[in-house]
Amino acid sequence: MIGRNLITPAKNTWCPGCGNFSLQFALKSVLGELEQSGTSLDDVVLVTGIGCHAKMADYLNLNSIYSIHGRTIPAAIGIKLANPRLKVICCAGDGDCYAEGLDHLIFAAKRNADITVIIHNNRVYGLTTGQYTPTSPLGFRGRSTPGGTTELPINPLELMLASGATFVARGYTRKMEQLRSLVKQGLLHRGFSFIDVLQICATYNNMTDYYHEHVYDLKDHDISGFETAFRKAREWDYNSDARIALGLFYQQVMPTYEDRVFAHPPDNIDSQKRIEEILQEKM
Amino acid sequence: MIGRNLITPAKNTWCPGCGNFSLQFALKSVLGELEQSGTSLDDVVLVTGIGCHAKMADYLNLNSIYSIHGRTIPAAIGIKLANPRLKVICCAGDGDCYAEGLDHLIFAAKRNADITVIIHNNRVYGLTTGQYTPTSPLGFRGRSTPGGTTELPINPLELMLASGATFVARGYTRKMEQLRSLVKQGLLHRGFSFIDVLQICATYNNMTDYYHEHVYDLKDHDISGFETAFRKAREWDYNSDARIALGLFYQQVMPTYEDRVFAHPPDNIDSQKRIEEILQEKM
Amino acid sequence: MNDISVLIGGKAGDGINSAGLTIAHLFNHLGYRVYMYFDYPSLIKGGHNFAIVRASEHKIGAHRETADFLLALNNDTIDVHTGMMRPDTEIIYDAGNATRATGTPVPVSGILNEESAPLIMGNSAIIGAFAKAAGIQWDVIEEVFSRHLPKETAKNLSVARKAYDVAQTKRVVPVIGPGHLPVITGNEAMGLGLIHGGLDAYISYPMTPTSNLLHFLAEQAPHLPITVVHPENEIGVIIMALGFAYAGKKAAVGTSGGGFCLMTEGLSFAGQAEIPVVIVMGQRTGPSTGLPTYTGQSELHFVLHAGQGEFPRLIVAPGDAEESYVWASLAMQLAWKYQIPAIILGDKTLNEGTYSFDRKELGEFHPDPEISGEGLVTGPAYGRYRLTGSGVSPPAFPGTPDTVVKITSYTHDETGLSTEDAGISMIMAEKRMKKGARLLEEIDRLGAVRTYGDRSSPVALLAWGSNKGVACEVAGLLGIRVVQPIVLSPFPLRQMKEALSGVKRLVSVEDNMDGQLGSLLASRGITVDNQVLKYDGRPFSVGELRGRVMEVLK
Amino acid sequence: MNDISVLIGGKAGDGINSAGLTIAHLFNHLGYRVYMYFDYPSLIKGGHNFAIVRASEHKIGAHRETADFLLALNNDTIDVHTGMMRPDTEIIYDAGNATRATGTPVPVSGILNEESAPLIMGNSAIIGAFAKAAGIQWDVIEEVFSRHLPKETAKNLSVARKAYDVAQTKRVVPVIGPGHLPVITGNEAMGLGLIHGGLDAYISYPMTPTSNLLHFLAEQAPHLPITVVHPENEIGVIIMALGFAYAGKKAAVGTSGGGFCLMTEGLSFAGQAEIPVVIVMGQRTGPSTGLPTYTGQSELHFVLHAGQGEFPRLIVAPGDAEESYVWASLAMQLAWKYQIPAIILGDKTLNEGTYSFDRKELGEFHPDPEISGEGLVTGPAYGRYRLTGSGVSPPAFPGTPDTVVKITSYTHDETGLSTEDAGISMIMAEKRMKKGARLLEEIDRLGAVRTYGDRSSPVALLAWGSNKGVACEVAGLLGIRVVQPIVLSPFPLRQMKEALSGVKRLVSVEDNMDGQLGSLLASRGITVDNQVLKYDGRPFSVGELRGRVMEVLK
Ligand SMILES: Cc1ncc(C[n+]2csc(CCOP(=O)(O)OP(=O)(O)O)c2C)c(N)n1
Ligand SMILES: Cc1ncc(C[n+]2csc(CCOP(=O)(O)OP(=O)(O)O)c2C)c(N)n1
Ligand code: SF4
Ligand code: SF4
Ligand SMILES: [Mg+2]
Ligand SMILES: [Mg+2]
Repeated sequence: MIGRNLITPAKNTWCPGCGNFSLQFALKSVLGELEQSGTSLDDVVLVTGIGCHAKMADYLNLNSIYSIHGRTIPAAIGIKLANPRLKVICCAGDGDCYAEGLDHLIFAAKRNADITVIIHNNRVYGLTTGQYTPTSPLGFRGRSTPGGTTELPINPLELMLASGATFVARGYTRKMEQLRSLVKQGLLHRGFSFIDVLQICATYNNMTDYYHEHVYDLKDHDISGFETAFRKAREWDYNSDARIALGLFYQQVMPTYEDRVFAHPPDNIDSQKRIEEILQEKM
Repeated sequence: MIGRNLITPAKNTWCPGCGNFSLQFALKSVLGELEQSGTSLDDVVLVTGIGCHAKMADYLNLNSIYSIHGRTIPAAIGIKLANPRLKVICCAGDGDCYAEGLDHLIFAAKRNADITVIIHNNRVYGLTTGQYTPTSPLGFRGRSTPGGTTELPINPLELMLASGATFVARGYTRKMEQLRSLVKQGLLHRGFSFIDVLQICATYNNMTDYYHEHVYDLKDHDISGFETAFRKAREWDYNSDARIALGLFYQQVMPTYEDRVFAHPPDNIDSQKRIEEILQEKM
Repeated sequence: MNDISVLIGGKAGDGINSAGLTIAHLFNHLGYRVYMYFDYPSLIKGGHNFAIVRASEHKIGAHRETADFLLALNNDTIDVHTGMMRPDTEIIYDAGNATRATGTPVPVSGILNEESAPLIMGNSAIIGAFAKAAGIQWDVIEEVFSRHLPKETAKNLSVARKAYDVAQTKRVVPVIGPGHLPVITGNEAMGLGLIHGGLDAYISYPMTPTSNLLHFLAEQAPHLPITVVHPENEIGVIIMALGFAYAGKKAAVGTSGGGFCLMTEGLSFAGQAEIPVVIVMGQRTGPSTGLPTYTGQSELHFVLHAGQGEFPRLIVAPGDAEESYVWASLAMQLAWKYQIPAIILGDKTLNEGTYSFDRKELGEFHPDPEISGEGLVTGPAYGRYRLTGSGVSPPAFPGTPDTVVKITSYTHDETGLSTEDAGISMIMAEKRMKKGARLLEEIDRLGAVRTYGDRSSPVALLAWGSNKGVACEVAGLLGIRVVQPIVLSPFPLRQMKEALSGVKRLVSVEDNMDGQLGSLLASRGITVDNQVLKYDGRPFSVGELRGRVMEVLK
Repeated sequence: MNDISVLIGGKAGDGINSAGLTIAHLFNHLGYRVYMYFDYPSLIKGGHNFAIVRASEHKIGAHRETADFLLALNNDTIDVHTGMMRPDTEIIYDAGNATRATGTPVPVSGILNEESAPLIMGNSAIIGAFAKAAGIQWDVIEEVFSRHLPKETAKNLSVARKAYDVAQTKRVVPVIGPGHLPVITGNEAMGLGLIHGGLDAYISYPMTPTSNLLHFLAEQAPHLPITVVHPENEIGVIIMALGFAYAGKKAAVGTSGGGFCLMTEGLSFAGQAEIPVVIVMGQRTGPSTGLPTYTGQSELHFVLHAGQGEFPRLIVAPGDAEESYVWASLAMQLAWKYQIPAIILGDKTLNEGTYSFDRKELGEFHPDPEISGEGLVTGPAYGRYRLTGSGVSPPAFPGTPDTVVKITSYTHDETGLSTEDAGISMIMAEKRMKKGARLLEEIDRLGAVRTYGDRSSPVALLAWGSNKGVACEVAGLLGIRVVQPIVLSPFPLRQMKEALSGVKRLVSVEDNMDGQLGSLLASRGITVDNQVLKYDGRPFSVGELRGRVMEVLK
């Protein structure tokens, strides 16, 4: 069945103006395109965390795990090892993936697991009504930090590059064409794809004006050079005023985790017979 | 009381030849020196994880938390916020701090918490009898990976630089003078100090010969330049054959987490009176 | 008896919670005790939110199933709540949005236009109209708005006044007294109680229903000697709290079931290392994410046994704002006295419920003075785990001259060095157990099981946590007894038996499927005869519980 | 009756474990049933390790408090174990290292020198001397070494032979039969059982006492259709396992208390999302890190209630190698049949204990065929949580044509979309409960409670987990009954009552302080009369338990 309706009957409860709508549209249209060009949507799995972003699992008519806060990635890796034929996408939040579950993200990059991780980086905890996240700027006044935060943000692109990610990109929910293209490239990349998406949170952290003034598209950028990519990634540190580059920062082809794990598939052995053999050895 | 005996009566159970002895000696002698120059050892706290490294808490006659696997850092930050006068040292393992509790490490760096984290990086789980860790090379045959691991190691220095650490160094348990100097500098650094120590595990991962051939001391290295430090850190990726630089890679002075948290100390208010005021406001 | 129930409903983002709170304050200023239940789904804008505000001459802690006034900001409020309407329910509605309503229309958008007020002030219009309908004097509104709507008070008042003037008085809510009380949520009561108990640091990762405790304490922190930290995750939270406690600072943390899971390893560490910590654990509907903004009481056994190994822990489940205050303070004090973890087991209904807070109810609640004859010896001879008669070792903190303070997650000797010796292991296990026994003695003196209603009735409702309120009210209506254990660990068996003396028929009321308190009692030899269980995430209304109890008593 | 007990002791790093195993194999080849307890502190080199190998004509699962042969590689072995020596204990010792011993000296270093063998082969010398002392024929040694010491067999044999030749036969251990059995640890039995039950993936972060299960399965993986993963931490472990299961692959994980803490949030997720997963949970002495290499049974209530919310879970506590095999397989099969988490609750004594494994004991252990009449309908109409009579919804996996498979941690409707509807929430909670009820029916048919000893005795020992072995033996000596529940959740009350029929005095035997099984029974109305508890990390020896039981029965 081609031309699946990708939208479920679930009532959409994102706020008006929320950047998640753009991400939903981008995913929907990219998946539609992939379906046209032969990918079966039956083989696509979406894993989400917990947060506003995670409602994507309710809204997209795809195989999905609506998991728990911070844990998209281990689930995605499990799925991929269980059935490497599946295409696995994580829609994760910045609280979700940069605070609660940051370690998993780094390990996914280190392993070059063949999954695509999209961070709905609104730089705030949306669903729990507006606390700072690891990418909120120093001094951010959220509900847990009414006097302003006392720590600098992380730069997720920098961290991902340092962790060995083979596809590192930044998108923005108000740049639809680019967003679609990044999502598509990420999905087509063999290996670990990471896309940090600057997502507008209309209610708790509406950065539209700021982003409007600061973003620009990467052009004439060599995506194969680590050092160039790293320098670009450091141009904006998610804190100070600086130009914010959007696009694909880095891409490299490397053996994936699944390639390595399944490099020596076991002989086609009958488990029950093998139990007997093992017991024999133990006699 | 100056001249405290820094060794407890606990029986030392590290294997003969274990690099932890060097770390113990380095800590002991640096603390002795600091004591001579006026630091009260009563104000020093050691926090360890769980693993061979962690026995340091039993062996050093210091205030200590022998904590749980992977959790040195949050304990250290709690102590530091509770009493900023204390000097807090974490002795953590590579399994402990790079696998089980990696997220805390990155957050400590991001916050520039004024603690010193020493990783006993033997690149193996010692106490659980020899499994691979996040810094074991690809293909490492440990007890959980008898056929060799299927993932590349992380480069902890690179990660720490990308996370905002303000003091990043690498030592080696067979280079005592340097090790002592790095530990001392780390302890004196105001802000987050990170020292990855290549620690010989005599039993499960004796890399002495390899390190012997590959290590060299950083010389004429500009510790204030992030890019230089980062490039140096990438010289060896904990996997491929390369020269292994030892020494201080990077140091920078920045406001610490505690500086920021306590920037506006509350007025000297009587809590019980304040409860009454709050209740009044709620009437 | 004067007893008024008001429902106000609208979309998330309409400010229903604060409108409800304002109405509660109006009643408060008329001399009533108030209670508010706030119902909202897990979303930020849209959906359907409602608050039920109740006012009574007596202490209350539950909502009624019918509304005397129904304030509708939209049609959903009319459609969803038909079940709450009686023929005499006064409906006051936004004429522009709640088009399917009948009753008192309020020309909200017109008023806002006239006052060039923002949409969110529509609430003030509805409240103004309601106040008039309820015969509330204008000066009461003025006072409440000035005290509780500090932002743009004047404009809010103008909006309210316009609506006040167009509405008619329908049913006068009489002034019953001059006195008014603080109106606070369970979360706020717990926060204040923790401060009373000596809180130095509150550490939390946001999670409904305790996020608001984090927000409350974060707001208060600049005016108090406390540090509030929101770290990377709940593992960091609990371990950071233990770091604070090790260094001598009284720390509390807050979370709900999912976050509590991540704290269980630290909890066990606290048990072994004998580090005090207070955990505010707000229950909601599980399993897992479940219904994140709805209520439940299904973690009783989990908190009783969480963490590997056996060690004493204090678990208290307060039932209203006063108990939240008292037992939060006691939890902190007792945790420190016995060097154990303490858990304040709340539930969404309690934590986010709003209550009148009557200081007169607090009574005396001081733990016995420190365990005597257990003098602290610092200096080189100090042993963090020195064996004493009570099992409690005198604490010292890093920074004490010539004193080495060692704590550990391993089995250890008196100085805090690891040991694998069988004998010492046993002694240390018994040391920990002894603390639990001593704590139980103290608990027994503190009134850990309370009774209400007709204390001579052979029929008793057994309720815990937020169900205290609804159970007391139903017991009052039916002339039966209520037994409410506040302390659940160590289990106050003697007090429980006393409270149950003469009871022939025990009916438990719980917001779970398994009847968890019932099975805790069963393990102590006390049999619950009937169970009234609810597990749809919604708290019992008085009428609903009354019906369910009557049914099982038939 | 032939019953031999051999203690071998030395330093960590001396290879005591494998020496003990070799001795066990010698007995095995003489036709005995064997059991080995291995005792070691948490360190890598040095310290004191010992193994107690027992051989009997009958099935055994416990060590004795006295040794017939004591093999000392060093003086510590002599000093520490004087309590195990009787006048007729044969002491065989390394003449160079165990200088304080008397008995049969073995010139170990001389022999190693002559054979230019490495130090570690000292074991083979001691074993050779022991074999001679025990009158074991040389060909048995040859066979055992060839089969079980594949590395440098010839040299090990030469070393053993030299010692064999210098020693004297002291006490002949008779050959009692030709048959020999596999000799495996509890961990290995569980691993094989999981494979039998259909294991596709084993995921684990190392932690005593289940690390060896990880090592065993990792070694076997190249010869089996299974994937073994050691991820970054236990949170990753459990969630990865759920990912496998969602995609249709049967996954198990292994850990101990501390790691289990970190899995509890995932456990609750599995409960809500109805994803099967098997957790091997090896208990050790807590709280927290405690005595990491010693035993305990203090997580029973924790695993019964871990994770927020209420959902059915299977908990089995096998008592020996055969039960480990059978119930590991059943745990996997039933987890998948009912789409629930299952926990295999082991303890260090069981997991790391070594047992003769008798296939004849396995019997039949097949779950009933799939729940009938619950046909799977894939395609667009598929609903992952379709309501059925049994509560079990037909599963489908991603990759199924035209079928969308949605699982979630939220309360959900039949298709797996989130809902906050009160009615659906209740229905779904009841759906989950129904599965638990069905599972209980099935458990009731599977023999979840077993009895041993004199089944007509009015006195019964109640034991679970590894204490099965020692309890059975003591009951045999005292002529009383043993009741052993293997399934602890859902609780097989009917079977337990049957097993207890006629019991007037029930004595529980547990490796904990709280008497956890006792209180579980109490919550079901069954009273334990006496408790024999042990919490020093060491398992009961037969004599110790016999004494403790006689004391309470006095
Ligand atoms: C273990 C755990 N801790 C806390 C929560 C509560 N919680 C739900 S969503 C959320 C934050 C979401 O923030 P983010 O990941 O940035 O997602 P967003 O809502 O911004 O899309 C939190 C803390 C939870 N569900 N689980
Ligand atoms: C939560 C948890 N998981 C697993 C363990 C078991 N464990 C103890 S030490 C250790 C590994 C230690 O490795 P590392 O941190 O590298 O320390 P080393 O022994 O090499 O110094 C593990 C996995 C534990 N104690 N706690
Ligand atoms: S709170 Fe922010 S992120 Fe969440 S739905 Fe609203 S706009 Fe979107
Ligand atoms: S196992 Fe390795 S790290 Fe542990 S004590 Fe021995 S040599 Fe040191
Ligand atoms: Mg966010
Ligand atoms: Mg290590």
